[in-house]
Formats: sequence, structure tokens, C-alpha cells
Amino acid sequence: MVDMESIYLAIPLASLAGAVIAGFFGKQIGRAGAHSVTILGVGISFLLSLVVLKDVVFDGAAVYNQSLYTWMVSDGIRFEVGFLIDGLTALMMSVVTGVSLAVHVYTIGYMHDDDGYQRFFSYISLFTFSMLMLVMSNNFLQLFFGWEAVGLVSYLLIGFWFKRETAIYANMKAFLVNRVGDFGFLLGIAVVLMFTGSLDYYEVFDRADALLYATMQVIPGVDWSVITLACILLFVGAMGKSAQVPLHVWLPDSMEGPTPISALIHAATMVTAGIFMVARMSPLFELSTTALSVVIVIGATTAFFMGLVGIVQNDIKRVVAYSTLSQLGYMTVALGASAYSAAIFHLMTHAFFKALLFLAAGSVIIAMHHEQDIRKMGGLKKYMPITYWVSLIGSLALIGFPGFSGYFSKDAILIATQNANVPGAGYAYVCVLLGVFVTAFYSFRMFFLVFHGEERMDKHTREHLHETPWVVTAPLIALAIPSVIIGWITIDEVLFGDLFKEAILVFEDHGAMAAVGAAFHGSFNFVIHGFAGPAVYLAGAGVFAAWYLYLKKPELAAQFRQKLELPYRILDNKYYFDRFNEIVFAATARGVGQVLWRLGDALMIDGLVVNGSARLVGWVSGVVRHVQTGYLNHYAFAMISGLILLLGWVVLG
Amino acid sequence: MYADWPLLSLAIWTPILGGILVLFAGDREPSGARKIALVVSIVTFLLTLPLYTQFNTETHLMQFVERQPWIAAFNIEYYLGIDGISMPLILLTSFTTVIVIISAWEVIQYRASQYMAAFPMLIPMFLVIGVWGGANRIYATLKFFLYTFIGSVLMLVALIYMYTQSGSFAIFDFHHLQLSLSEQVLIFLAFLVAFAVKVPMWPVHTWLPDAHVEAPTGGSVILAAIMLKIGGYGFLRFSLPITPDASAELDWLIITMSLTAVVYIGFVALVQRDMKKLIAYSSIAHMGFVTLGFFIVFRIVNSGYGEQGAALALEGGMVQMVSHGFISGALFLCVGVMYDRMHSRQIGDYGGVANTMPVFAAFMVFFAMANAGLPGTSGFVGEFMVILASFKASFWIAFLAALTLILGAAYTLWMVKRVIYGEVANDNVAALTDINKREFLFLAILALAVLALGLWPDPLVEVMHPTIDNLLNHIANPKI
Amino acid sequence: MIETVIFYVFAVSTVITATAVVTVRNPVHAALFLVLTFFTSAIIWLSLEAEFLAISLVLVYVGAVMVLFIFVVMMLDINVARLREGFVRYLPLGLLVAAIMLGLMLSVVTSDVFVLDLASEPVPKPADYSNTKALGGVLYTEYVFAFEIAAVILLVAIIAAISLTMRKRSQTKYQNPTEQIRVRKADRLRVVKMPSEDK
Amino acid sequence: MTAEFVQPDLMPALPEMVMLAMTCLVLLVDLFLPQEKRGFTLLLSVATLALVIAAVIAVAPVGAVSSFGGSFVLDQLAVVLKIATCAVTILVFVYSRDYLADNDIYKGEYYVLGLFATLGMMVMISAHSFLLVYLGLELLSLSLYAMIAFNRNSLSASESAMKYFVLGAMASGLLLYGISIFYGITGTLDLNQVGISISAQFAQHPVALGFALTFIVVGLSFKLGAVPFHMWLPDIYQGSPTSVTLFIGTAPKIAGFAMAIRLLVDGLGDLQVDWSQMLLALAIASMAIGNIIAIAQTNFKRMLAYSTISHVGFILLGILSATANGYASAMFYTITYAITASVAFGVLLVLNRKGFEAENISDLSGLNDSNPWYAALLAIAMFSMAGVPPTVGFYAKLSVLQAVVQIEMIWLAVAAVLFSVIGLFYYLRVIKVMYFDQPLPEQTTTIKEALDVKLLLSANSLSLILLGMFPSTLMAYCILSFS
Amino acid sequence: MMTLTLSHYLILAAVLFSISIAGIVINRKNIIILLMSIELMLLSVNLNFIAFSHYLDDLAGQVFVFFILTVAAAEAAIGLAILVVLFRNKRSINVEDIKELKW
Repeated sequence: MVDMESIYLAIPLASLAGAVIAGFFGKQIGRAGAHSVTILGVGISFLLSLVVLKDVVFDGAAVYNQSLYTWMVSDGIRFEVGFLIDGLTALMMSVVTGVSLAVHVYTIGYMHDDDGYQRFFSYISLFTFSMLMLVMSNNFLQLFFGWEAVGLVSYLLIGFWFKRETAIYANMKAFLVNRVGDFGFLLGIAVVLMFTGSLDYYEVFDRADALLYATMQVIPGVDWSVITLACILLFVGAMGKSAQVPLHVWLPDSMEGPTPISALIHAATMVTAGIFMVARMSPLFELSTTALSVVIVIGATTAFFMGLVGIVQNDIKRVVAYSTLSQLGYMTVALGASAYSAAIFHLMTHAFFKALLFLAAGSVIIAMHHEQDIRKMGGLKKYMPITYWVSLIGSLALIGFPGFSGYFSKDAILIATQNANVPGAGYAYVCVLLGVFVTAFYSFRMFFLVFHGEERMDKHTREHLHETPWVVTAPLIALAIPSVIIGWITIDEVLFGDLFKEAILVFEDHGAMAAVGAAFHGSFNFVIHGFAGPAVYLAGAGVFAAWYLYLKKPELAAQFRQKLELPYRILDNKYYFDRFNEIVFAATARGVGQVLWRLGDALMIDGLVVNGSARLVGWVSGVVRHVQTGYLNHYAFAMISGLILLLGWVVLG
Repeated sequence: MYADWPLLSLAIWTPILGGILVLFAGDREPSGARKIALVVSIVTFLLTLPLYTQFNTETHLMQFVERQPWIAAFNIEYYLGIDGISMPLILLTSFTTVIVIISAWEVIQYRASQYMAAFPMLIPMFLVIGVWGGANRIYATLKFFLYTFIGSVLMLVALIYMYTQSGSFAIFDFHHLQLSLSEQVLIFLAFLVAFAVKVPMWPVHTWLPDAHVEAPTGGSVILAAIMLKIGGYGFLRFSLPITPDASAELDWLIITMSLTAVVYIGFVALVQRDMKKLIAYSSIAHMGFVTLGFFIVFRIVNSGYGEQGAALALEGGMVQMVSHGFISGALFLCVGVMYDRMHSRQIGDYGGVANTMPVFAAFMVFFAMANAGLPGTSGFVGEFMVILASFKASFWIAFLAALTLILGAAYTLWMVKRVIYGEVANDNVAALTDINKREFLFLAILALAVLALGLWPDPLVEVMHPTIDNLLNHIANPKI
Repeated sequence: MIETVIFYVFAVSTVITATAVVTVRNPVHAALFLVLTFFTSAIIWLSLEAEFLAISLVLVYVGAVMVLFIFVVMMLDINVARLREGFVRYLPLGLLVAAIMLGLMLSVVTSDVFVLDLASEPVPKPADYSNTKALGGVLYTEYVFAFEIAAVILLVAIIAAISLTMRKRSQTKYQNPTEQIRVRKADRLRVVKMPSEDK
Repeated sequence: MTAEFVQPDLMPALPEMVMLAMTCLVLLVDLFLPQEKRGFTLLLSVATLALVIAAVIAVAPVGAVSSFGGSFVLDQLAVVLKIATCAVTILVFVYSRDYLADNDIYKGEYYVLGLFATLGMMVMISAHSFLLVYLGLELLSLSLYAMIAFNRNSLSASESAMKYFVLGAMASGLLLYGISIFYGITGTLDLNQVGISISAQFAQHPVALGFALTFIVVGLSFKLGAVPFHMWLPDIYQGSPTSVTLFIGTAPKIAGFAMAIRLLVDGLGDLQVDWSQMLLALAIASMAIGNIIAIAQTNFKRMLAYSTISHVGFILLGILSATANGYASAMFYTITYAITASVAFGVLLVLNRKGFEAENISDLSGLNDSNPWYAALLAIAMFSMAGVPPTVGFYAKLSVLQAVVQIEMIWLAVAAVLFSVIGLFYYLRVIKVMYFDQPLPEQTTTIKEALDVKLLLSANSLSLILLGMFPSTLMAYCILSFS
Repeated sequence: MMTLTLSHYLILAAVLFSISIAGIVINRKNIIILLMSIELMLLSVNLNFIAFSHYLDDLAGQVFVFFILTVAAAEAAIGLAILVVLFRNKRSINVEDIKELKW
């Protein structure tokens, strides 16, 4: 019998091995070799993750919290690399490796013609490794490692097509915006370390009191509770990675990367790292109502307003991307409502259906010869039946159609938000509720525009339209199944079972989850219960509106656009975030740089001080040397003057 | 078997003798000279290895001590010894030298003679920059020389003063010298000028970009990997233990200068058009963490939250020095690789290098990421430690220091974007050939070093503990 | 009393002639005034019982040095008029400097150390006292080393003066001492072998 | 008073006697030599100096001996300085040979006068009475005047000789006036007696003593070249034939130092407070003026002249600190400066060719390309003058600064180092010109220098590094001279 | 006033000295006058020495004067020789003309 420890170790290493082999020896092993070895690696990871999940869920294994090796010891602080395996971890591992495996397979078809085939496989395997290290970590250091490592891979993958100006712009933007988040995250870690003296999760949680009662003055004269400070700083990190307003700007642009990674990284896994992290930090966040309040407000804002932007997008991937933003907002709202398990639950369901939607979009894109504008599609249903059906499943799951996986998680979040008692919860509830309508509207707007209605593509494209090969469709089908059923079968265990009992801490007075539990009486009843609330009707209304506006009376959509020009323009420009950043941050930074360089370095320091003093000495020298006139009597006079001065000093002084 | 070898003397004199050897063999037989140079540098490196393997990590006392009377008049001794903070720097030096020799293999072919002279500090650096440098080299070398000279002479006066007080020139006698606060402040300021120039700290940093731009690749590497470390080492070895009270009194000054380096220089680096200048500015910013780490200890100790963090900061500064040697050196080598092919360092002349030099591009991106402080690379470790520790000193210190996460990434990646990525920019880029085996060799060695230090810094940090603890003891006991 | 009168007379004339040296236009006149200054000084020296030096001053200075001066002045064809330009312009400055100098010096030489401690007039030397003999006595014993050095100095002066001023003129016939000394019989005398005259 | 004539002990003066006898021999032998065998004069002169060094070593006493009624002393100081003087003079003679030949002044008188000057220096070094100090000084000065004017067809040489002569005569007049006052106050010319007498009377007549002292200091300052009595120095350095500049710039500094020690320390030690003050002012002025004006120079010899002035400032720092340590470091500084300067001028001499007088800094352009070895030698000298480790200049500065710091005048040490930073600038410019500038067409040819000169010059230059790294022996002698 | 004291001689010497200084300052043209001024200065010094020698009743002062006279003669010889050389090169002994070396 293999002991669990080896299995834990094998899970990330299998992916890493695949990545290393494909990366360094890509040329030698060839294309087939590259995808074989990486799929093998991730496959092993996936299977073993399932073993771990089973071990935790069904065999009730105790929490595993061990260090692998000591990274560094300094100042008595042990910086370790190690694993914490509990329900939360096991679930995340399975989701990550599962989606990753599907994406790997899918990639074989999607990247078929690309020169960087091996490189791509290496990257996504490396990503899987990094993500696993992130979720399996038992300490902040390793968390940050994984955190940045997935950021790096994301950077590399967004810029995968490095000849495209937009791609390399987007990847830099993604990295930098994430760095803003990491900036806060690192400071958060610093707070934790400095007040608890440890980076180990459990030790930190044990010493959380040290944070609770400590205060610190950020603005002189104002005492801030350290726990609030720590949580907000950590959450800033989550905002960057999970693309919460205002650090969301990178995610839509990240669609410049190949679609498989949009599915894997920018929808299913990496972007949820922030959600995972906050859930993991629940023992800390529970201590600060202020922090939770911040979380819920930010999440709600993201959920609703980013959804709105999705309505006006015409790029198929961008619609999905804004949908992702919105859904991440839902998860964040759940976190803020102390419904951590609901957030994770939504994370899981979302991982499947959003990966599905992305891959389906990818399938469409392949079929459309890399045309991504939905205005140039339409009526694809008859050409691509499999893609059509899985897209429908994905969309239904997304809008929370009762019975589909998304329904369970989203409804749990709605209920939790309704019952949350942190400041801002009311606002959040309104947002998420309206968000349901918006989600349904943009999802089916896209769905109808792509698969129904008239065929707006050009003739050449139409002639070549056909269903995508099995390596593409198989993962779609593989993801469609959990998109339908995963919510039904796991809601009980995830939300109300023992899965997260060690991982997530919720205080008694944060009653959101308790309210969800009160409303839950088995999966079926939960579905029924949904019809009692407004969400289902809002979703239906959304679908209907989309149908009416885009299929029934397409001219009406255009009229709306003209009549509501101002809101439309605001949405079309994504609330001017990008323009604002470009002007205020990027341009200002360059301007400041220029000023400091030209004025500070070149003019002041070099010009005035360095060269100036040299020139001054030179000038003085040029003047003073003329004392040496060459006239003998002047020399004699100088001597006599010197004599007289000295004499005067002695005699008179 | 090494126990009774005078390893330190060997490590010092081997390169000097080698230099003389090359000097004479040099102009007649250039290819032989570079072989000698390589052998000598490798031998030197091997000689320094036992310093690590045989190092006793239990004591803060000097090890491998060699002591001979030298200048009797001033009680000056030939006194060699290493402890936990000098040993890593010695290894860095001997390691870098090997890399430089390999990297300069082609350059050495003509005029090898003075190249080996590049070992000791001031004069050779002058020659290295001057003899092989670019067009504006004279101004750069003069600036460099004058800057460093001003610093050195003031320090000299301070040293003499302490000699007159203690009757010895040994550093450790200075450590125990009782000095009044005003004496300490003056000595501290003298040291500050000397070391700040070397580090270099804002605002005496302007020589570095000029020097780098004009220096040949090997010169830049030595400058980055070795020269700049003298300043940091000086702070640790002189300023902190000799003038602890003045350091505590004036730590705001250093902290301000360091943070200015991080932020101000970060912005300046952003707008550079010359790759070497950009890396040079980035060097300044990164070295800011070294000084920051060294001087926040006073605030940490007095923070009221316990003393934990002080050693972290000091060791962080040390790690940052070593790491900066690797990364900055590697980046300069990368620029050198491109410069050898294109004879330009202007970012605007490049674009899409990844198309024609994929292997090189991988290295470049890797080192760029290390420069941006990506975890898993050595660039992360030191900054991480310093930022963590600095939080205890003050939220705002940590805040400003952590800005490097954004700024460092911004200027580094923006350069990468413009140079490495994109469509092939012009015919010159299209004609580039990927790195050869020799270039691969030195870049790979450095990459491994960066990675190793990033993934497991403990072997490096471990050796410092006793020395750092002893230093903290020194700091904790006021001299007045 | 008579000494006092002599002192004042010659002191005044010394000052006057000295002033004339630095003020007259013609350098020849200046040299002659300098000669006069030396003469008057020599008399004052005599009154201080420094007979040998007084004689030396006249012999060496007037007889040799000043002659040399005049010789050079006459030899060099100097534009006298030009040489005295600007005299008036610098006069005030010269007077000012001299006055300050004099003031400083007087404040010291009239101070206690010279006025009180060394005020007493020494006993006059007996009639048979020979200043020359006394000087000679110490010169060749106590100061023999200095004397030798002085001799060397004179030697240097000779060498220097000769090597600086003696120049080869192609038109003048001069002797080359090296050549002279190195001359051999063969250079001068040609022994011609002739057959004996056969009568 | 002249009753007993005690035969003085001649042994201590043996070196001087050897020198005098040999010089006369050289003078005579030279007459018999044809021009092409002038090398023999050089050989004989060098032999003379070597012999003198040997004689000095042979008669070197333990402690001090005096002779000639106390007016002549031979002590450790005298031994070391005499050896240094003669050794440096050997360098001067050898370096000068080809220059003299190229400029048609290759005559025996050059060496004879040089030897007489050296004799003068030796007298100054051993002099222990005002009289001998004066005579030694005059012997040196008169020889130098003549040597400068030696190149009779050179206008600049005769101009500088004239200037030097007039100012030198005036300076010795001032010095004599001071001596006369001291004689009046103390009634003796012997420096020992003077010292004793002054310590008895110091309290009564501080002003009169200070007054006389001022004249002495002025005379000394002139000899050393301290501001504002330095005016002769740049002109004379520039105008003299380079071989003479080399001579003036090296050995007489040692004699000047000896004179300062003999007069100020041995004789007027009790007036230390006064002369320290004066020297302080002079030292600062010298360092400031010397370094600052040197920057603007284009003529290498003139630049070195100003550099000398600044170095004199440093030497004065050592003296004014008035501790054994300070004197020793000033002595060390002086000796090593003379050695350093001989390298600088020596290389310049080597660079001179018939018809090409190398004396502007621009004449050194690209020297590294045509003659890398000489460029390196000169570079070492420049670094040493600038005080860059590991050259001896660094150590010399270090020891002087240490003496200054020891007397708690840290501000002075700081001022001194700041001035040397300015100094660094012009030394570096020389190096810049040699290494980075384009060579002149005249300078592109490689110099074919005689092997002896090359070897000696190399050894001379490398000794700067060697002495810098191992200064102990020389320093020990210097310290011994003042213990 | 009427009895002669040492001071009388010293004052006379000081006056001579001052005159020679004045001569040096005033004479901006003629080197020979400069030389003569210096001779005056030496004369003043000599007077000092002789007066001291007399009042101290010590021969050393006179000996010194003897040497000063000797040296001065030698000096004059060399000085005038240089002057001649200079004149041959420059055709002038005007102080204002000999200024090739400056700055």
C-alpha cells in the first residue's frame, strides 16, 4: 500500500515532470510525445487527486499537515514548504486536475497547427503544478509561491502568441495588475508574520488573537485593528488574482491567449485562487467584520456591473470573460457573507460549466476559422450539434436553471447573501439578484446570436463549417456531464457535510450559511424551493428578453442601443477603467519617470551637483591661475605680501 | 585536508599571480592567455569552495584566520579571516569571475593583458571600463572614479581617527571602540558617503548607469556582482557595529535614501531606452533593499512588537546582495549577447528577438522574471525577507518597499515586451542567430544558481546566523 | 659722542644713497649710489669694530662685485628710458609696503629684548687687538667646514659663470682646453722623412 | 677664544669629503674626455654617488654624532636622507643622459653642478648651525641656478633661471634677516645653543622670537614651494630643461625637508606653537591653490609643479602636527614623493626626442598605444601622486593624515582629503589622455630607450607599488629618525 | 638718543631693509635694480650681524658676515651671468618682457 504522503507528493510532481520533459526536450520528443507525456502527468495527478478526495470524503482521513522541506530558517522563523490536505484542498485538487486534464486533451485539437505546440503543453502542465502547489500549501510562503507561479504561467500563456502586439500587451497588463494585488497580498503576509511569528496556517490561526487585539497606526493618530488590516491586504491579493473591481481590467484582455488557457486559467482555476485563499483564511476573515464588509461590497459590485458589460460585448470570448468576472463576483459576495463553502461550491460548479463554455466557444472559434465576433455568426446549430448542445447546457448552468449545477451554487449564494448581516449585505443582495437577470440575458444573447438566427458569416467560412474533431468535443462532453449533475449530487456534502469542517471556520453570529442550511432539505427540494424565490423568474426573464431582442425582433436591439446611447457607451468602454488606468497610471508613471530622470538625475544631480561642482572648480582654476602673471615683480610682491601678513599676524596678533 | 591550508591567501594571491602571468603572456599569445585566465579563475573558485564546505556555522568568530604583522608602524597586520557575512560574498566573487572569463572569451582575444588585472578593485575597474568601453567611456570612468574616491578618502579619515583611538587598524578593535555620539555621527557620515557611492544609493547613484553603459559586458558583470557589494558589506561590517548609536540616530536617512532608490529609481528605470541603463537603474533599486534591510533593524527592535524581524532584515539584505549579483550579472550578460550580434543596446533597435533566438529569449525572460522578484528565483528571497521585516518598522516603509513588486515588474517586463516579444522588428533582428554553446553554458550556470538560491536559500542563510546574531548583539549594546 | 655724530652722519647718508639706488633712473647711477652706500656702511662697520669686514666690503663689493655690475650694465645695451616707466605709478604702493614693513620691524627692534638686554656698550677692544687675526683664528678652526663649503661655492660660481657666458664664436680664436691637453706630438709635428741631401 | 684648537672629528663628514674629492675628480676627468665619451663622466658621477652612499652607510652612527663644534651632525635622519638624496640623484643622472644629448647640452658641467648641488643638500641635511644651513642652501641654489640656465640658447630656460635667481636671492635675504635676529637674541649660531637659549627666553620675548621665526618660515617656505612663496615653482618647472626639472622636482625636496626639521624642530622647537600656526595657514593655502590651479594646466611640467605645491602642503601637515609621528610621516612623504616625481619626470624625459620636446599633457596622447609600458609606469606614478592604493602615495597620505588626526585636527584631515579629490581629477586626466586619446603623429613611434634607463625606470615605478604594499621598512627608518 | 645703542643700528638696518623692499616693489622694469635692491637687503642683514656681534662681543656674527659676503659675490657672479644669457636670448632685461612662463 502506498502511503498517502507519497501520493500527495506525486500529484504535483507528476504534472511538473510532464512540464519539464515537454519544455526542455520538446524538440526531441516531438508533438505527440509532448502531449502524451503531459497528459500522462496530469492524468496521474487527476487520478491521485480523486484518490485523495475519496480518502478525505469517504474514508474520513485526518487532516494532513506536514512540511516537506525547510526552505529557510531565519530569525527563528521557519519558512517551510509543505502540504495541508483537508476537504477544501482535496476538492480544489480534483477540480484543478480534472479541468486541466480536459483542457489538455482539448488542446491537442485546438493547438493542432501551432508552432509552439510543445511549449504550450509544457506551460499548461506547469500551470497545473503551480496551481496544485498553491492549493496544497500549508503556509503563506508556499501560497505566495504558487500565487506568483500561476501568475507567471498566465503571463506566458496570454502572451503565447508573442508576435501579436495585443497579446504581449495583455500579458504585461495581466502581470502588472496582478502585481498590484500581490503587493497587497505580500503586505498582508507581512502583517501576519510580524504579529504571529509564523507563516504556517495552523499556527497563524492559533495565534489569530494576537492579530485581533493588536492595533497599528497606518495613518498617524488612527488606530487600526491589525486583523482588519491583514484581511483587507490579503483580500487585495485576492482582488488581483480573482479579478475583482477595480483590479479586474486584465481578465478581459487575457482572452488574447489561446482559448484552452482561457478556459483553464482565466475561468476555471487560477482566477478562483483568490476565492480559495479567502476561504482558506476564514479563521482570519471571520474575526473582522470590516474586512468581510469590504469583501461583500467589492464582490457585489463586480458581480453586477461586470455582468452589465457582458451585454454589449461582441467577442465571443469576451462575453464569457465578463461572465467569469461576474461569477467571480458572486463567489466573493459569498465570501463576504461568510458563506465560504457556498463560494467554494460555486467555484467548483463554475469551474466545470465555465470551462465548458470556454471550450465550446473555442470549438466555435475553430469552426469559424478564428473568427470571434458573434455578429458574424449565427445558425451554427445545424453545423455543430455537439457544440450546440453542450453550450446550451453550459449556459443553463450559468444562468442557474433549476437542477443544473449552477443553480445550486448560485441559489445558495443568494440565500446566504439575503441572510448575511455584515454592513453592505443589502446592497450585495440587490446586486446579485439583478445579476441573475443580467447573466441570463447576456448568456442567451450570445447563445442565440451564435447558434440561432440567420447565418451572418461569409460564404467561404460557411462552406467549411463542420463539427470539431473528437479531441475537442470529447472534453466538452466530459465537462458537460458535471455541469449538469455536479451540483445535485454534491451540494449536501459540500455545503452541509463534514468536508470543510477543519478547513472553514464560520462564527455563530455570521448566520448566512445557517440560513441556507435551514432552507435546504435535500437536492430535489432545493430545486423546488428555488421556484419560491425571485431568482428563477429573473433568469427566465433574462432568457426571454434575449430571445425577444435578438431572435424575435433583432431591430429592436439596435434601437435600444441608439436610445440608450450614454449607458451603452459607458458599458462599451467598460466604465472607462482602461482609459483611466492608461492615463492616470501608465502615462503618469512614464511621466514621473521622465521627470525624475531628466530633471532629478540628469539636471539636478549630474548637471548641478556633479558636473556643476567640477565645472566650478575648473572655472575657479581658470581664474585663479591668472594670479601667476609671469611677472617677476608680481612674484616678489606676493612673497613680500605673504611675509607681511605672517609678520602682522605674529607681531600684532 | 584543507584544514591547515592558507586558503584565503591562496584565493587572493592566485588571481593576482594569474593576472601577472596573463599580463606577460597576454599580448603575445592571446588564446593562451585566456586559457590561463580561465584556469586561474576556476582554480580560485575551487579554492574558495572549501570555505563553504568547511565552514563552521556555530560561531560568529572569524574562521580560516591568517595573521601576520605587516606594517609595524601602524600596527597593521596581514589579517585574513571570514565569517558568515563575508564568506557568501567571497564565493560570489570567485564564481562571478569564472562566469566573466567564459563570457568574455571572445573579447579577451585582443588585448588580454589588462583583462586579468580586473580582479582587485578600483584601478582595474577604471581600466576595464576605460579600455574596452564605448564612446563616452571617459566621462563615465572619471565620474565613477571621482565618486568612489570621494567616498573612500572620507572613510579613510574616519578609519585613521579610530586608529588613533584604538591603536589598531583591525576592524574588530573598532567594533569595541567606545565612541561618543557626536564622534559616531561623524564617522557614520564618512562611512555613509563611502558606502553609499559604492552601493550606490540615491542620490550618488548617477555614476552607475553611465559606467555600465560604457563598460564592456564583463566589466558590467563584475561591477554588478562584486563592486556594488562592497558598499553593502561596508555598512554591515563598519557602520552598524562601529557606530550603532549613530546608525540608530540616523537610520531615517538611510531608510529614506533606500526607499527613494526603490521608488524614484523604479520610475526612472521605466523610461530608459538603453537596456544597460535600464538594468543599471534596476540594480540601484534592488540594492536599495540591501541598505533598507540593514537599517530597519533599529525600528524593528524599537517597534514594541518584539525583536523578531531584525535578523530577518539583515539576512534579507545579505541574500539580496548575493542574488543581485547573479541576476543583474545575468541580465548584463544577456544584453551582452545581443550586443555582440547587433552592436546596439537601444531597446528601440530590437523587437521580436524571441522569433530568431528562442533559447536566448527563454533565458532572458527567466532572468527578467527573477529581476522582477518572482518566487522560486533568488530575486524573490531577499526582497521578501526585507519587506516582511520592514512591516514591523512601519507600515509605510513596507508599503513603499513593496512597490517594487509593481515597479520592478513594470520596467523589466516592459523591456522584455519591447525587446523579446512582438513581430521581428527589422532585418537586423531577422538575421540574429541563437546563442552558441558557450553562451548557453554561462547563462545556464547562472540560471541554475538563481533557481537554486530561490528554491532553497537555507544553505546560504544558514551560514550567516551566528554572525548576524553577534552583529545584533553589538547593535543592541549602545556604545555611549 | 664722536661716534654718535659719525653714526648719524653716515647712517643718514647710507639711507639717502640707498634710497637713491632704488629711485634714480639710470642704472649706472644706481650702481654708483650703491657703491656709495657700501662706503658709508663700511664706515659704520668700522665704528662697530669690524675692521676686516669693512675693508672686505670695500674691496670685495666695491672693488669686484659692483665693478661687475657696472660692467654688465654698460655691456648690455639697455633702453634706460623704458626701464623707468611706471615708476611713479608704483611709488605709492612701494611706500606703503615699505612703511608697513618698517613699522613692523621697528616695533620689534625697539622692543625690550634689544633695548634692555643688549643695551650695554661692550668694552672697547685693546689697541693691539686684531680683528683680522681673531677672525682668521676662528675661520680656520671653528668654521673650517663652513669655510670649505664657501670655497666650493666660489668654485661653483666660477664653473657656472664660465659655462654660462663663455661661448664659441667662430670668428674668434679660442683655445679648447680639452683639445690642448689631448694634443699629441703626432698632431703637431710631422716628421718628414727625407732623403739626406746629397751634395 | 681661539686658544685651543681641537682637531674636529672628520669621520662623520667623510661622505661630504668623498663627494667633494670625487666631484673635483669628475671635473678634471671630464676635461679630458671627448664628447662621444661623455658617458664616462656619467659613470663616474654615478660611481661618486654610489660611493657616497657607501660612505654614509659606513659612517652611519648609532644615535647621533656631531662634529665641527656641533655645527655638523650625523644622525639617523641625516643618514636616511642623504642616502635618499644620493639615490634619487643617481636616477636623475641616468634618466637625463639621452635628453641632454638630444638637446646638445650633454656636458660634464651638468654632472659636476649636479654633484655640487647634491653636496649642498648633504650639507643642509647635516647642518646644525644657521651658518651651515645657509651655506648648504646657497651651494644648492647656486648650482641649480646655473643648471637651469645651462641650455644657453633656450629663452625659457634663461627666463626661469633669472626668475629663480632673483626670487631665491630675495628669499635667502629674508632668511638671513631672520637668522640675524635669532643671533641677536640668542648670541649663537649653533642650533643646539639656539634651542637652549630660546627655551630660557621664550617667555620674555615671544613677539621678537615670533618675528624672527616668521622670516625663517618664509625662507623655508620658499625653498619648499609653499603658497604664497611658491610663485617661482611653476615657471621654473616649466622653463627649465626637463632634466633639470627632474632634478629640482626631486632631491631638493628632501633637503628642504631636512632644513625644515633642522631649523624648526632642532633649533626652534620651543616656538612650535607659532610655527605650527604659520605652517597650517601655508599648508591649507598650498593644498588649495596647488590642486585648484593644476586643473587648468595644459603643460605637464607645469601641472606637476602645481601638484608639487599641493604635496608640499601635505608635507607641511606632517611637520605642523609636531609629533614624532608627524615628522616621520612627513619624512616618509617627502622621500616617496621624490621617488614618485622621478618616475613622472623620468617618463617625460624618455619621451623627449631630438626635435620634439614632450611637455604638454597632450603630448602624452595615446601613449598607451605606442608605448604601453611607459604609459603604465607613468600611470602608476600618477596614481601614487593621487594617493590611490596600493601605491605608496596612498600610504604616505595615510600616515600624514593619521598624524593630523592624532592631534585632533580632524577638520584639517577632511580638508586635506577633499583637496586631494580635486587633485585626483588632474592626475586622472593624464591617464585619460594616455589611454583614451588618439595619439599624435609624433608619438606613434615606439621609443627605443637604452636598456639601463628602461630597467631603472621600471624598477623605480614598480617600487611605488612595492613600497605601497610594504612600507614598513622605510617607515621604520623614518620613525627611528625621530625617536 | 645721544648715546648709541644697539637699537640705533638695528633701526638703520630695518630702514635699509625697508628701502630694499620698496625698491623691489617699485621697480617693475629693470632686473638689475632688483638685484641691487637685494644687495641692499643683504647689507641690512650684515649690519644686523655686525651690530649684534659687537654688542654680544661674539665673533660668530662677523664670521657669518664674512660668509655672506663670499656667497653674495659668488651669487652676483652667477646672477649676472644668467642676466647676460638672458639678455642674449631676449635682448632685454625688462621685467615686463620676461613673461613667457606664466599661469
